Amino acid sequence: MLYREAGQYKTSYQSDQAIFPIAQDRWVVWAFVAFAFLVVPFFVNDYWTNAVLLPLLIYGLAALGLNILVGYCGQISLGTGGFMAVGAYASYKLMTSFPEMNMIIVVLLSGGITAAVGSLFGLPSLRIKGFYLAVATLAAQFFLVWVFNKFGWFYNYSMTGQITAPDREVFGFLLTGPSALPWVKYLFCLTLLAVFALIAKNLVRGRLGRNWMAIRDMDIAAELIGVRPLLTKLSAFAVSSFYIGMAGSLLFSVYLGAVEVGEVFGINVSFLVLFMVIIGGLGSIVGSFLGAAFLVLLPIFLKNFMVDGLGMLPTMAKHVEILLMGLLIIFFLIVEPHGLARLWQITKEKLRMWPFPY
Amino acid sequence: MSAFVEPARMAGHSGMAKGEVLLRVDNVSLSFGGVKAITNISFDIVKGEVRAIIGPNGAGKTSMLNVINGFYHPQEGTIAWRGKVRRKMKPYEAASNGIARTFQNVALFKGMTTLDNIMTGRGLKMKKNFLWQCLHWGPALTEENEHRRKVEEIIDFLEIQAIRKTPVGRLPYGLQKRVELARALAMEPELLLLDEPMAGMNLEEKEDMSRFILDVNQQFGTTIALIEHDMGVVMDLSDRVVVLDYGRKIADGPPDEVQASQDVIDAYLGVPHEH
Amino acid sequence: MEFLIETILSGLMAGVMYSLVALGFVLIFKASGIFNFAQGVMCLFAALTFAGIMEKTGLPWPIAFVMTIGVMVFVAWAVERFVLRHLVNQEPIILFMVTIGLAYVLEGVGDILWGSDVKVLDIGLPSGASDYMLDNFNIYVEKLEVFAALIAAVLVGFLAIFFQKTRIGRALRAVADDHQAALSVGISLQTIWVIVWSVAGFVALVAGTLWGAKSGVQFSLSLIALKALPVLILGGFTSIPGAIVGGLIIGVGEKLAEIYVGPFVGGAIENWFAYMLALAFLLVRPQGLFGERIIERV
Amino acid sequence: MAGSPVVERLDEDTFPKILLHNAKVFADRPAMREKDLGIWQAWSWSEVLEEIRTFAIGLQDIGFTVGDRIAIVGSNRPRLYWTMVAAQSLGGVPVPLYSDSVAEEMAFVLEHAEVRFACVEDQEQVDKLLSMSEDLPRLEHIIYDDPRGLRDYDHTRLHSFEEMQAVGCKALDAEPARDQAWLERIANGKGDDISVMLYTSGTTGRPKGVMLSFDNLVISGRNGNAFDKLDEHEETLAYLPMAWIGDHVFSLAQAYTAGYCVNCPESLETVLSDRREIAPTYFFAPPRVFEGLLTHIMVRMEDAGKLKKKMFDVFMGVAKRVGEHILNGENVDLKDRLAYRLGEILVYGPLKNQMGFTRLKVGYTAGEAIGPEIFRFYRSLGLNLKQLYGQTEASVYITMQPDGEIFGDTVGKPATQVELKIAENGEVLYRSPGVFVGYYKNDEATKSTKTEDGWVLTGDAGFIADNGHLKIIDRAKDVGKLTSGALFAPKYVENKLKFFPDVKEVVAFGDGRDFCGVFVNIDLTAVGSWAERNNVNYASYQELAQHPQVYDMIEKHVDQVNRDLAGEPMMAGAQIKRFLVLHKELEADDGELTRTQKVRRSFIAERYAPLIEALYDGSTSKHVKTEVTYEDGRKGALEATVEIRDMTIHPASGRNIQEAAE
Repeated sequence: MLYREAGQYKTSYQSDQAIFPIAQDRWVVWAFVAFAFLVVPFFVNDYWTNAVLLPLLIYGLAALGLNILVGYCGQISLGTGGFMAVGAYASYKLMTSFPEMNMIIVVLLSGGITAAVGSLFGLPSLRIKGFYLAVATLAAQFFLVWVFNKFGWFYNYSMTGQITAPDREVFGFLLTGPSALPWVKYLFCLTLLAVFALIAKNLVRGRLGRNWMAIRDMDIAAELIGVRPLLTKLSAFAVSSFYIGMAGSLLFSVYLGAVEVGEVFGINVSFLVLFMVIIGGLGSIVGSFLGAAFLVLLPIFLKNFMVDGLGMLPTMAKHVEILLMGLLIIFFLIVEPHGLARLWQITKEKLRMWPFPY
Repeated sequence: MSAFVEPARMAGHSGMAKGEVLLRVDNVSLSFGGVKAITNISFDIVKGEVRAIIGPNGAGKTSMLNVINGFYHPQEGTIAWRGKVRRKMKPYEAASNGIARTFQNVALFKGMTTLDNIMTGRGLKMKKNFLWQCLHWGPALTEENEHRRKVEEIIDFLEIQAIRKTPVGRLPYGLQKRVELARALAMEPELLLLDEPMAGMNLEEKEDMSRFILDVNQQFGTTIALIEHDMGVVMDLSDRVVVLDYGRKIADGPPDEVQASQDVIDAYLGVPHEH
Repeated sequence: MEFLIETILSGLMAGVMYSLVALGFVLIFKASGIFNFAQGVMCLFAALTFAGIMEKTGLPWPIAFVMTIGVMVFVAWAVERFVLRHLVNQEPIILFMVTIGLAYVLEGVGDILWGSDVKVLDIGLPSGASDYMLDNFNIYVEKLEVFAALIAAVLVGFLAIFFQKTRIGRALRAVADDHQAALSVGISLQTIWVIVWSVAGFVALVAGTLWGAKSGVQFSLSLIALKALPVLILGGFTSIPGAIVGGLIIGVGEKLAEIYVGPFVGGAIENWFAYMLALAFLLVRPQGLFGERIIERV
Repeated sequence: MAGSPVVERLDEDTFPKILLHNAKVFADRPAMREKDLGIWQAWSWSEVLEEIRTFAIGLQDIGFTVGDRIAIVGSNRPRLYWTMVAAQSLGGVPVPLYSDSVAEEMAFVLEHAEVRFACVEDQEQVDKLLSMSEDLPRLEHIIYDDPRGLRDYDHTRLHSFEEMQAVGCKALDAEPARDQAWLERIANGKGDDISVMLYTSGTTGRPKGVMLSFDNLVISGRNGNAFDKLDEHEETLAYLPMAWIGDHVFSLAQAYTAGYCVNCPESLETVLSDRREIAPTYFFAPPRVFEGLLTHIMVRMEDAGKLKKKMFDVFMGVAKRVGEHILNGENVDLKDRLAYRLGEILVYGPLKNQMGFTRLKVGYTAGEAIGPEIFRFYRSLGLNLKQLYGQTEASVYITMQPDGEIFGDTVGKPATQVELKIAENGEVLYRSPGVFVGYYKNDEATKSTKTEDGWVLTGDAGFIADNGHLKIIDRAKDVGKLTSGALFAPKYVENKLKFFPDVKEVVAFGDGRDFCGVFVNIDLTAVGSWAERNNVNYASYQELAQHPQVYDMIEKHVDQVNRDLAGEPMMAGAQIKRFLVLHKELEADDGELTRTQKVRRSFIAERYAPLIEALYDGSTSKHVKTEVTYEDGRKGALEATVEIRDMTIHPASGRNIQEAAE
């Protein structure tokens, strides 16, 4: 309806292949980015950052990473929690061993370390496929959590077995620790997310991304046109783990501050992120964010509604929440198995075709 | 309008001249758990020709193609590529050696558009590293655009401009086959294997496809090996025909000669064979 | 030596339990191609319902047991009617995610109905060590475990007969191969799914009861389901004997590893050892123990 | 003279001169775009000049010289347009041909025009020319644009466009004086030189080569630009045959004189999406294109949700009521203005966007009468669609509709510098600077068409309505009389009925008969979708055509036409007394239509003689057997019993034309 595509002709491949080839889309996206960067930071407070914004950004990043593996490359993984733990512990060790290290470097290195671990667990993907692979990734989940629990070196032999983020700055602003300002945390995560979302988009629209999708859609044909299966799958594992590792790092250092591995990075997190990806939409960058937003906001909404609105007991509310989440997921998968991204796309298509129905 | 990929460059992978033996299959046998799919078959494919492999259902034609492009590994016999006996190789190695193929049942990447499917075929020719790809800028962008242009030339060649941005899953069967050919062509192969390129097509689509196959062969000098059931098509297109039956070779030669062979007639009529 | 045998036996006993859960998975996977992640929660839910009925109503256990079977059949029906029916021809991963959603629902419902505190499930199963074994062989074996093994064996035998001899059983097997074939037997796909899910529910009930009798009915019960996954990998998703043998191997391997490998790495490796074992195994034999070799075609 | 002031005669009086001028003045502005290899490749005026310069020199090298003619065959490609100006720059004459015409017809034109050179699009056209090379001893060189498939051809007489340019380039490098000579040759060109020869495929006889001078085209082009205030910022889409005068004027004459950009679509299948991408500001299409678009819109809206459909209907209602008034700049009250503004956001804007008319400044339709409803539909959306009346012999423009004076059933006032008069027999005559020089090698035809003092007979019958606008009723030779003496203009009646979407073709009879009777051909798409909505079952076209409910529907349409006719004093006598719905779709394959989809009335009269007989002998049904040709060339027979219905004749009410138009 609001689209006026007539007259938007492309004179170069670059503009034809742009992320947002339609001018109207570009305007909206720029407006949104400007809003997120220039307006929101002035209004954030502790509640908003902690309850909504940070989880949204961080899980968004994790979902994006998992979507690369599951949605683009077609390899199911249930090891997300474990990989996030790698990121978290890596950044803990880096922060405590190199106190001077810039937090950006810390996060990136944590991602890198996770990528290495992820590729290692991705090795079996050459021989096993589908659910067999999914179960194999569970091995990573349990093994990694066990490792971080078992070996004191990882948590610097602290009494509690927890890891706690020390105070670290980024460009002179306190980023981690209890007295860090909300807007600093928010902007830090937002910037990382924005940059890496762009990188992810660049990857999936380039050669590597096409190879991933080729493997996903028809692995034999892909191999016969020259895609190397192992390399391609491993690269997906590596890139995916990199993102997930960064998310784990941020979750620990910026968001929670202190972490006990079994609680925070358990199998439930693996499922949560997988749900975000599925509900958001497999093989869609924007879907990853929509899925993360949906599953971060829904429990908050449900809890507020049931406890504050209906006066339900918190334990009962928790049970009902679990039930409702389950029902919603089932409902969603029945109604739109391709996720929010598809709904988004359909809406967009409708607006583009307006007033025609198709 | 510009000339499609220079003929000289397309044909020039190996610098082989037209008429030299490009691929030789020697005494190849292949079996699956005791079931013989191919028995002691030898033939060759000559640079620049259109070679047809025909035979009744279950004759081992597709298995033969699978052997040629490294998907199956024969238990016995050798395959010589450009005059050198080839070691056991992975399909993607065969691909980078200049062997491309299409499939009997369309094997497109269903979640991608026509353009992306064909672009995937350019993968082997693209060299820019991961970091540039992350940025999608500078050399990576230039490379992407260069290959897009090549792909567009193929799109133009096969006259599929109108479906450029359509997800291939939505295309009718005939067009899917054409996209698959486009994807194989994008690899600029020296040898193109076509597994029943006209299966399930109507007359008009068959005519189009025949024209494209001939154009590919003539314009780029691409050597083509094809499996096809439609005898009319085979006779029109191919320079030489090899006939398989029950995994054995029963004839090999120019189309008219093969057509006249008693063995071939028997095989097609279902006369029990004496092997 | 006795210690080794003791370990192996205890592993076998635990393995039987894994086999039971894995059996539930295999049944559903075979009949509908669905990787039912909710199988573990079904065990929990069944045991919880069983214990809950006895606790709330004070009925004797056999009646409560039958009532619980009724509940599981209802669950099966509801799953088919409200979920599966709407997801015909969906991709496997979607079906898989649905069963995770289902797991949430069952967990939520169980908690809401019966509360989330640990329940004791006392239905008079034998307990304590088996004197016979202790006296004659100097081996310590829990009576309950022996009993559980027997029950499991009976159940497996019963299922084998059911699948081989009965008309419905044969239809179920047919449906695994070819949906059309099943229709030709004269049973609708819907009915078959309800039956399969009911049988899986029944198996879950038995497994849950045995497990619950041993260590109380609580949330961790659903985690044993995860243990069944490596069993599946080992045995293959579609093989009933595979599920049994795989379960035993995992059970034994896990116990042995805990004792002989655990100490070197700081112990508590039970959580992941089974997975690593399965993974290592997969790399050698991707099709599992009883799976057929896959010939890829193009 | 209506419209804008007469344009001053400028120094640049030939297209090559204008090109040099444009390359200086508009240097980097785009002159041409072509969607090729997925994107719009563009050429600026200065680049076009270089393309043409090098090609012209190359052309010279293979012997092209003053007075030579070069045939141009193919769809709208930039290089083919450049070839025309390159030839002109050497003092030659381009002869564009219809690329879909059959070999025999093409051979005639090539031979008649004595062409020595041909520039063609691709292998298909090369093959066509080579196949008739025996009949074309004069044809020496063939130049092709797309080299695909031509690699192995004998290249002694065959040249690729690129190779020609390369030769030109080399020649220019070697002898810079060549360029000077070329420029001088251009400077020596005169306005009254022959610019182009366009062959018109007459309904009878051999095609005639209309010779147009630079003056004809340049002045017409400038007048056309001034009339609609077109300048270098316009965008047009070149998609109609290059051999047709319309395309020649819109895509060459006007483009050069105004300096605007001409866009060539990627392929025939992508014209729609290409138009949408470009969003032309100046657009021409024959009525059938607009008809097709409207049908398309309506059919798609049928499937819309209730709410959306309702919204669409409401706002289309608003548009119908006030849209045209707003477009004409008349006073409309605020409420309607606001409603229309809202509609613009919700409906009209998106619709224009879908059709690629978002930026349309002015659009024209001509060639045939356009249905008033269709015409009004577009105008009510705020699209400045107008009609014009033109001919090849006039360099297009005879009459045009000035802004603010748009009437659906008249074709406008005389264009700038055009004089108009109506002959005794009703035939329209005109005189203008655009009037052609003559028919090539056909003085006889020239004389019978163009009078000594420059008046041209259009062959169309019409009259000038009270408001000064010309109204065309039919071909002059087709206008006949009923036995009652009433005027009978078959096409006029046919068109009235054809404006209903359910009706695809109509053939009216009546000359020398007692009353007017018609054959109706239903439109399968429209009636089919109507049938679907109304649960009317049918197995074949034939069954649908003979369905009583379909007859009822057509009867209503016929009645509406009769009411309309009754309102026009000159036409009231020719109301339709009896009609029938044909059991078979009229097909070009069966010879019932021309290749341009025009009805061949006399052929049909012969073929369906029994039906005509039944039409006039009062019977209510008739059994017929018709031979048909299937797509694959096989022949078969179709049998049907066709119903014939009687209509009521309405008394003439005598409203005048202007009222009817409003």
